[in-house]
Amino acid sequence: MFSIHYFASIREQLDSDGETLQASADISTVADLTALLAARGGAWKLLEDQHAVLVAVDQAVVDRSRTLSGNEEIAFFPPMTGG
Amino acid sequence: MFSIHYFASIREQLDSDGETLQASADISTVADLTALLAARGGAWKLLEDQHAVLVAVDQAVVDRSRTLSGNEEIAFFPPMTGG
Amino acid sequence: MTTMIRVDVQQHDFDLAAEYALVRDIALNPGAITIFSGLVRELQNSTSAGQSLTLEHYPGMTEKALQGIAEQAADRWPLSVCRIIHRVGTLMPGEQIVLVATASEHRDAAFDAAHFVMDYLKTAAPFWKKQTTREQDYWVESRESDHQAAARWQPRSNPDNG
Amino acid sequence: MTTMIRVDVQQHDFDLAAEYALVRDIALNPGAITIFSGLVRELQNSTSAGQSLTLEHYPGMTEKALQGIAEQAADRWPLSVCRIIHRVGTLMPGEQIVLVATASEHRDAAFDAAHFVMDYLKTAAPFWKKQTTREQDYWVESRESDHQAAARWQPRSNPDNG
Repeated sequence: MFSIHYFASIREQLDSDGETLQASADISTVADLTALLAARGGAWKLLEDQHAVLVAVDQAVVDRSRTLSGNEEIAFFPPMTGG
Repeated sequence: MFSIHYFASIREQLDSDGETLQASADISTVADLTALLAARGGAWKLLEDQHAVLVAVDQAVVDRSRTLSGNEEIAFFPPMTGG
Repeated sequence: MTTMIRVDVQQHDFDLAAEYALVRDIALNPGAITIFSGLVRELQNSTSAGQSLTLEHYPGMTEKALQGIAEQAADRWPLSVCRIIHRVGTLMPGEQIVLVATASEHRDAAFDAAHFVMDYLKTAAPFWKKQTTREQDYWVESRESDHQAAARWQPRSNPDNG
Repeated sequence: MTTMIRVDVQQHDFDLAAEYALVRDIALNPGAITIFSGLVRELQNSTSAGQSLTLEHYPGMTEKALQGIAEQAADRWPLSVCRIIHRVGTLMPGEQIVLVATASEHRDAAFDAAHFVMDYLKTAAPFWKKQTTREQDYWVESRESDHQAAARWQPRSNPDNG
């Protein structure tokens, strides 16, 4: 099971702060998971924009090539603007 | 009339915190004034060491070539160590 | 040397004076303490009435990210203390957002470490700012200059480190 | 922009919290405030009992020098406030010696200006430190590293400047 979170403008555009998603053999990397979500169409296609959307796995920012075992905490969010 | 001040280690080495000195035609630069003081011998010779002793005229650090009119406030002191 | 690291993410305001007193108290014989305070600016191109800034964050990851930034600073500079407080929630113009305090024997270390922490905070900790004005709400865009500011701390001799 | 400059040379201690409150109060819409506090270090190669540091200065010139350093900082960076306090007299280990506070819209300006002021203070303001230990008194030597620190702020494009 993936625990997925959406933050800030991504959360607003998707109108969702998160969901859980069943792991499957099709999902072996962050890119696979993102493609699955983007296939929903509409605002979900935004997630594939690597400049506009960062991905964290287990609370650390990762590349989209990062492999997944199936029970990670995943987050999608825009570039950070704190400080 | 020159009003002369000595500070910190210079003050201690000369055992004087200052003096007044009559202006004269012989003293047209800081270097002239310094030479006159150094001619007293002993610790006074230290004043000619340009690395160890800085000179301020009217409260601004100057080169020894700085010309004097005869009524300045002159100070001799070691490199500063504030902050 | 051992660095006392303490990070907090909180809604409530902080007391810079109390933080300074604490740093003085726990720092081992510090010669230099640098404190940076970031405040909410009032936008000049909008009426001041109704302005606010809302900081969203990623609970859990935020604390880890701040701890990680403080540890990087402690690895690079001889600090006895590295303190970070970052507020979240809705803040009014003039309110305090962020505090960074560093203590060291040396002023360069205290200055550089605090500057480094602020630059990294801007681009590597999961905070997002939403600006509210009387006319509209909008998410503050990430600025290229902030990424350049963080990048300048990367060691140039190691192109893999990035 | 107009910079509020205020410098003080004084025997008595300063209250960093009060200075911060004042800077926040008078700064025009500051985004960034940097405060540096310099403290008397305890020498480790001597018994702590009997240690003190005595700061001598050149009354009149000191205030001018601090004002000049603050004005140079205000010329180089967009500051709304530049505050300097430097103490003189005999101080114990742990006591505050110097405070520099800068306010700006931008964190880089606040950091760099405060760092610049500290570097110039060390080499261009007429203060001299005498260290007292149980065994001896001695004048603190000017350090080459402090001169290098001040020199790095010189514009490289103008070799006459400096």
